[in-house]
Amino acid sequence: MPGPARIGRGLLTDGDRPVGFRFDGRELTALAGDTLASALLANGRRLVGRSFKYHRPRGVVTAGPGEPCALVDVIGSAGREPNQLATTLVLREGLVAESQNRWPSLSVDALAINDLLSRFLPAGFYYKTFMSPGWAWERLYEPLIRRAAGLGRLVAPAVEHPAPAETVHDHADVLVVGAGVAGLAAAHRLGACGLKVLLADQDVTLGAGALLEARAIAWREQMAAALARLPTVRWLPSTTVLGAYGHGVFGALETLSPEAEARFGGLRERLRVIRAKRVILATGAPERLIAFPGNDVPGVMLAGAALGYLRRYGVAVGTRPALFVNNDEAYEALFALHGAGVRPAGVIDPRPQSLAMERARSLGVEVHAGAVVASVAGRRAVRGVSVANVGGGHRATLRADCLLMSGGHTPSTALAAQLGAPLKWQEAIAAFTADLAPAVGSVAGAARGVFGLAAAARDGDAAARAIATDLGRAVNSAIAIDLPADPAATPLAELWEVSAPGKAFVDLQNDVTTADVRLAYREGYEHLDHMKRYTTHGMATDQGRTGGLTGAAVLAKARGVPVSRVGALKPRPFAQPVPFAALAGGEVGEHFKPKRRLPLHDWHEAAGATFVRAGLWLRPLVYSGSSGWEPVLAEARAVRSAVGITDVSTLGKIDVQGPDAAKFLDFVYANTFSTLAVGRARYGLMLREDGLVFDDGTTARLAPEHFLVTTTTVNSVAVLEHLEFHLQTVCRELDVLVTDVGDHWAQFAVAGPRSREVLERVVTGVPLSNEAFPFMAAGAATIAGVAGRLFRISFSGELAYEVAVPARHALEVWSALIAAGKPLGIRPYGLDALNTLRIEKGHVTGAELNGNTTADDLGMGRMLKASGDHIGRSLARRAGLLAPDRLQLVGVRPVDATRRLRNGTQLVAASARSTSLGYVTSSTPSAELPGWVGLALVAGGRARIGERLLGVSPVHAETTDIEVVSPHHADAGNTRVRA
Amino acid sequence: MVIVGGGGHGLATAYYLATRHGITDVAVVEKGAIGLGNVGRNTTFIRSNYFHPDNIRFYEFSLQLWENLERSLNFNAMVSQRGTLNLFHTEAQRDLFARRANQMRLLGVDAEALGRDAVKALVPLIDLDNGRYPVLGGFLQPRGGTVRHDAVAWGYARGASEAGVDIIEDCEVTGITRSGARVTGVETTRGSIGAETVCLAVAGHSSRLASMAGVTLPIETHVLQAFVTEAVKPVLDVVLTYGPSHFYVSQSDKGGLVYGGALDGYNTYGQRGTLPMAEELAACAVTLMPGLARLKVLRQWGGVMDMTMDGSPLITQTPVDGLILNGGWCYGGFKAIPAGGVTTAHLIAHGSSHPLAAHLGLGRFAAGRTVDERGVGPFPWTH
Amino acid sequence: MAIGVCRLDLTELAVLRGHAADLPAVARSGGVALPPTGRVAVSASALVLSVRPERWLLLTSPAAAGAGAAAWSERCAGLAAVIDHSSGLAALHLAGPSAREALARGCRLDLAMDAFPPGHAAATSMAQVATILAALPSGLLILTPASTARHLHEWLMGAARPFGLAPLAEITVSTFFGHNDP
Amino acid sequence: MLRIPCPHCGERDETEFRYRGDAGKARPAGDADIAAFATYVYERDNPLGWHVEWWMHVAGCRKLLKLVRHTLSHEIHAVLAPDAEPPFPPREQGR
Repeated sequence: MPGPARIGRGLLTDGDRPVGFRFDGRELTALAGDTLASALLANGRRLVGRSFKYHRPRGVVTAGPGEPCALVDVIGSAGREPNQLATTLVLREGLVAESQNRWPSLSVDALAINDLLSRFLPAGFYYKTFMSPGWAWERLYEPLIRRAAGLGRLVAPAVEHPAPAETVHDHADVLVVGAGVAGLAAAHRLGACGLKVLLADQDVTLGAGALLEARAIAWREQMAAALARLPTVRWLPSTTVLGAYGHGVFGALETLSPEAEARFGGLRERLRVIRAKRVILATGAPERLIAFPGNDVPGVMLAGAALGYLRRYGVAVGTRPALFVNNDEAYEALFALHGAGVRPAGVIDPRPQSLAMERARSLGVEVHAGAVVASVAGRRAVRGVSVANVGGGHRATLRADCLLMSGGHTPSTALAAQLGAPLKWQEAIAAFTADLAPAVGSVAGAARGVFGLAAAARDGDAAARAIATDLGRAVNSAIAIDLPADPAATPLAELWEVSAPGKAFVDLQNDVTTADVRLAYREGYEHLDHMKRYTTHGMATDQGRTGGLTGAAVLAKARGVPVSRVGALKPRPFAQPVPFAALAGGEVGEHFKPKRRLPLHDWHEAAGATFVRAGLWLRPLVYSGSSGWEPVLAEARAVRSAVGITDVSTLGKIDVQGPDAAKFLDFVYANTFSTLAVGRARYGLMLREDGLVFDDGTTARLAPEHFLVTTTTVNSVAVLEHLEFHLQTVCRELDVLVTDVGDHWAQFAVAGPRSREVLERVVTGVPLSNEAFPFMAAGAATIAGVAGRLFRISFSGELAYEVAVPARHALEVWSALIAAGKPLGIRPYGLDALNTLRIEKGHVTGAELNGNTTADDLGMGRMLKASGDHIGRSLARRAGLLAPDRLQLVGVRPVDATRRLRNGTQLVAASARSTSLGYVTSSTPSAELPGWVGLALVAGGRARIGERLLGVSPVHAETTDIEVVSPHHADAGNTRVRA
Repeated sequence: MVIVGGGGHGLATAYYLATRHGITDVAVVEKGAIGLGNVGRNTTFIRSNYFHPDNIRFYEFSLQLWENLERSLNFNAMVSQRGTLNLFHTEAQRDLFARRANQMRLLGVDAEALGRDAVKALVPLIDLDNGRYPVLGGFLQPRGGTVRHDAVAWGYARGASEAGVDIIEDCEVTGITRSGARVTGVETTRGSIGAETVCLAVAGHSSRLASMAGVTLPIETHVLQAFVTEAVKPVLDVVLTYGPSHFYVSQSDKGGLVYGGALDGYNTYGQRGTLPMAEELAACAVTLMPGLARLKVLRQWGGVMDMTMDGSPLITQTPVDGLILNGGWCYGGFKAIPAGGVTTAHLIAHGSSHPLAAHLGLGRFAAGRTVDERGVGPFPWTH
Repeated sequence: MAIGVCRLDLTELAVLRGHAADLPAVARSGGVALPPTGRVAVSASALVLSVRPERWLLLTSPAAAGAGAAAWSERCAGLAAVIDHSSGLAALHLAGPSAREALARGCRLDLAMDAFPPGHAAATSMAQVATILAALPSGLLILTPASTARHLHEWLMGAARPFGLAPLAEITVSTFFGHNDP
Repeated sequence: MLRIPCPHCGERDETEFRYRGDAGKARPAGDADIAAFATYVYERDNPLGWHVEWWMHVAGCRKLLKLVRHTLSHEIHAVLAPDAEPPFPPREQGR
């Protein structure tokens, strides 16, 4: 049996499989099935960490997920992972762990001087101290505090690819949280009724309390076997329900076993999103500490933890344990250790008498009734305890090497509280419980204060029966789930703290003492939430599970009110700290958001395109790998001088059909569409109801009752929703159907003076002369043999066509266009060149359609229809939207053509340099004119055309003389598009 | 006079009324305990990087007040000007940030453009080339940072109390009394209080309180979630924002990473978090900083935000004489506490807007002079 | 499990106001039956599914561009809008006992056999992408917008890997025709 | 997380829907004055309690639904067609 403290067989350990691990550089051996905590205890290691503030030596306190002290850094392929709970970390061969928050070593910690300074470091010390001299907080104190912050150290791994992660969606009739006796009984009953059950438990095994009491072992095994036979019950081991989110939704974290981890390619945890019609919260009642001086010395731990280490791992946490408890349940640890041959040092119990005390006496154990522990001898390990009478006065000194404490059990009410359940104070157990509304589910077993294994099982069964009936299932009363009867027990006596000199902790991780709580009260922080914030009580990784209520009780005492009046802290998710990786799931890094790819993505890639991420889309920016403007201008010049082709398939395309289609478009657009002839297209401007511009695009009338609306790439989703929303509300009486056809159509712009020649070589069935197919013509056409559509529209300002074909034919049509254009000098152009061309032409995009501009601001005020209702009509007429000093669209150019423009440059008058008159929205070196051209929004800008302003970009240390010009830098007469 | 709401703005308003205007006949009534609303549950950032010149001036005024706060309050609110770094991942974002930074600099406010190398040097955890949305650079406001939020409420409460203001806890306002178009006082769970002036500073509950006086506001109440991780040794020395998911994060002095993101997207008074948001923000965090993958998230919570229709706050008189509103803070109320207090106190004391808050009146909506930083229009859940 | 890529044409019929009662007969004349919302119907030449009220997607073997839609446009003139999605949606077919378990890694719907048996159809989002699911006797058919099809496919491969993944196969949609609902 | 029972698709996660705001307001007639439109566009009752609101099932049937939802408990009292009158007020519940 590896480890000197291993005294027997554990239920979870495999005595035939030793496992080697390393702690603080020491090679140690334990057994398969051990946790790091049980492995350290088996090896006689008591000291496992240092506390947060005072750097006091700390040991293992619990045997489960509520552990406040035994936190370690684990070093492995995932880097250095801080704050791992030794009490739940299942040991694996070769595990490397290090204690944390100590320097230079665990046994000699330089910062332990904080403990001696603690008279000057009470709770809330930040707010009142560290203030003088004035500069010192930021330059001296704060850096010092920050360096001392935190417990563990996070070091990222040196791997390139993120570890696998996944989120699984689950559905059940009933979620049973907790696989202790109540949960087991409930799951069994529900499964027997044919209900779909998820049984989630944070432990690696079924049973919880049943594991700990010998008389329940057989029952547990029967139950486990029965559950395995029920096809609708699924047990999720090592799964913590993190939070209850309402509407039957729960989040849970499943930690994978080594076998499952291997199968899922190294997956360590998975997040489960569980949806259930009802929930049974059988979450148990963790044991709580008692605040007495020295209750943090390594070797002081919860009594139930000692029982757990013995039963689960065969480890005796000491050779001479003392027991300091106020309830009969906690004596089980003593009886079990005694039964395993460990001789207890004695029992200290504040109650005058109890049944368990009698039994201890009958075993020959020294019992101090009506007594408390006044102090603990030893610093890095318990050496003895000093026993005092309840009313004061020294009674005895016990030689002991560990002290098992229990201040009672505090039902886990977090999930119930998150579901809105009010908390009720239960005098008998000195704790709060909560009940759920029947439509939500119920709380069962110790979680609602029902102690005793048989009683809890009956309670779980009753809860399950009620839910099964509620869900319309017949309940078979023949199923028996009875356990051996619970032994009689004497009720607990409330005991929260022992008043005696020395630090008595209520929050072991955050180093909050009873004195801190009283200080907070004296300073005026008497609300529980204020005390928590002032002292940080309950805010550590264990969320106050062992001492939260104890701290509240100390505050209650200071205030002179019952604990029930002080209340409880609002328990927020998560029930257990969750790694970012597990919450994030698999859609991270490259897959953080879906990538929308063009139908010709592969072609663009092969052609050497640099892609830009535009929302979800990947779009060719320029067909060159090199940066700089030259390749962009070469593409743009091809369009200006000959012909170019660009992929505009990202534009939103919405099919609008129905008898009222024209009427509908008249309402959603600020300009008129009912007058548009079939076979024609028109530029349209959509406003929001507040009168500002929402989106623009070209809409074509394909048939009397059939339109195709195009939207900007970035607004395609929003415009579709906007149309659908209005069709189902304000326009409900209209007979119109709108359908997204964005992905169906690949669309290419062929632009440039020679574009007609290109089209003439591939388009059949449509004469392309200027007369037959003039500017803004639209219609069906056959392109390279593919049935598609042709539009004579232009964003570049050149003679241009847009070709639309079903995306599966994109490559053949695109290739045919390029082949046809080759003799004419066609070249593909990307988004950058497109942008250059449209800026030269004075066309707007998102930089100008920025949600704060009106149609008039953009120079399109005359487009608004004179009569008839449309979205945004009324509020567009507000005074503020008509003011003459509004920012209006203009063109800008540097006076010195060798200077560049920069987007975001502010424009000011030379005489008032701190007053912004506007800013540059878009800019580019021109393909047509010498130097740079840009667009800007300038206060009263149209009236300033011809003026000079200063362009200032202080973040680039640039100042440029700017000339305000018309936004139409190229072809102001608009003759090319009509050529 | 009565100030409803013992949060940051209510307490600051009371403090400045007493200390700057000598008005001490003030009662702050709070339905629970002071400082437990949004001031006690936010992510504590301070900054003055805005687009609108009027907003820059207002928030810069606030930032300057923060810089001198511990002196004036004799209480260390742990103001930490570690810098606010806005990352950009598209050129469009870069242009917007540049425009904003230049506007700030015109007004004498600090702002700097950082290249990729400088970003990486400042935040070594960042994966600049994260595959989906590579970081192209950042804009830094060096004087931005964090403040210890609880200390703000406590400091102002102490200051106001010492100056003679009454702070009444566990006192919920159940009605606002009027005589014609004039406010006459409030009814509370602890009795009626007569007052010539009633100031509402109740954040997410602004609509509810205003409706007691028959006033409907351009406000919807939405939840904003926040998260904190376990404490670790320092890994992040700046307040960081990253566009996708509106992710923002900083590391507290105690060692926990405090972070959050966008609104849930529908109105609610429930101060709680949701799972989809927890997943989304974690994915964003791991995408931006893969080294955080094994860091553990401790808690999630929510605060209810008084979202206006243009995303900017309201420091304003209302249609009811004597009823003053300090609200509509959206999720930016914390950083504005000192300026909100000063300008609201000014409005109460002088009956006219403080010059720095003149653009924050209720009349701007009907007049078409909204202050819409992001240009998203009257859809508060998208601000 | 096996992931197959399907080649098919998709035509959407969307009823115009007041003609819901007329459309089934017209559909029958075109050889298909129109199932209620949330269901799939199989005929000799098409799968028809509906995930939106008064709208149906007809899945047929690939033809010349727009040919299927054009034929239906004629048939439905005045009764329904006819929209060609043949290039707009991509189709994947998942077969094998683990397919539903693998999909639970991204699909928020209950895909248990009793909750989503063959004959059922649903629109939802999966891996942040819009999807239409149809349960067929052979497995699950997934329709997804063409522009995000590669993203979804990559995601599916990842989700399926732990369950064993058969090599990619191309499947013709006609394989499914004529298999009536169980 | 809300689970919204869509009448066309069944119960779905809130992530499939897009919130579209207060459904208790009607757009004024087209010739109404600016003040009427300003009230319609900007003012909100924003109740703590039952709220009638629009949700669009964008990832499902794309239908607009009218929900009656409690803004504190998030209980959904009714899911209606856009033109249905809400059964209002539902039973009040505690705050």
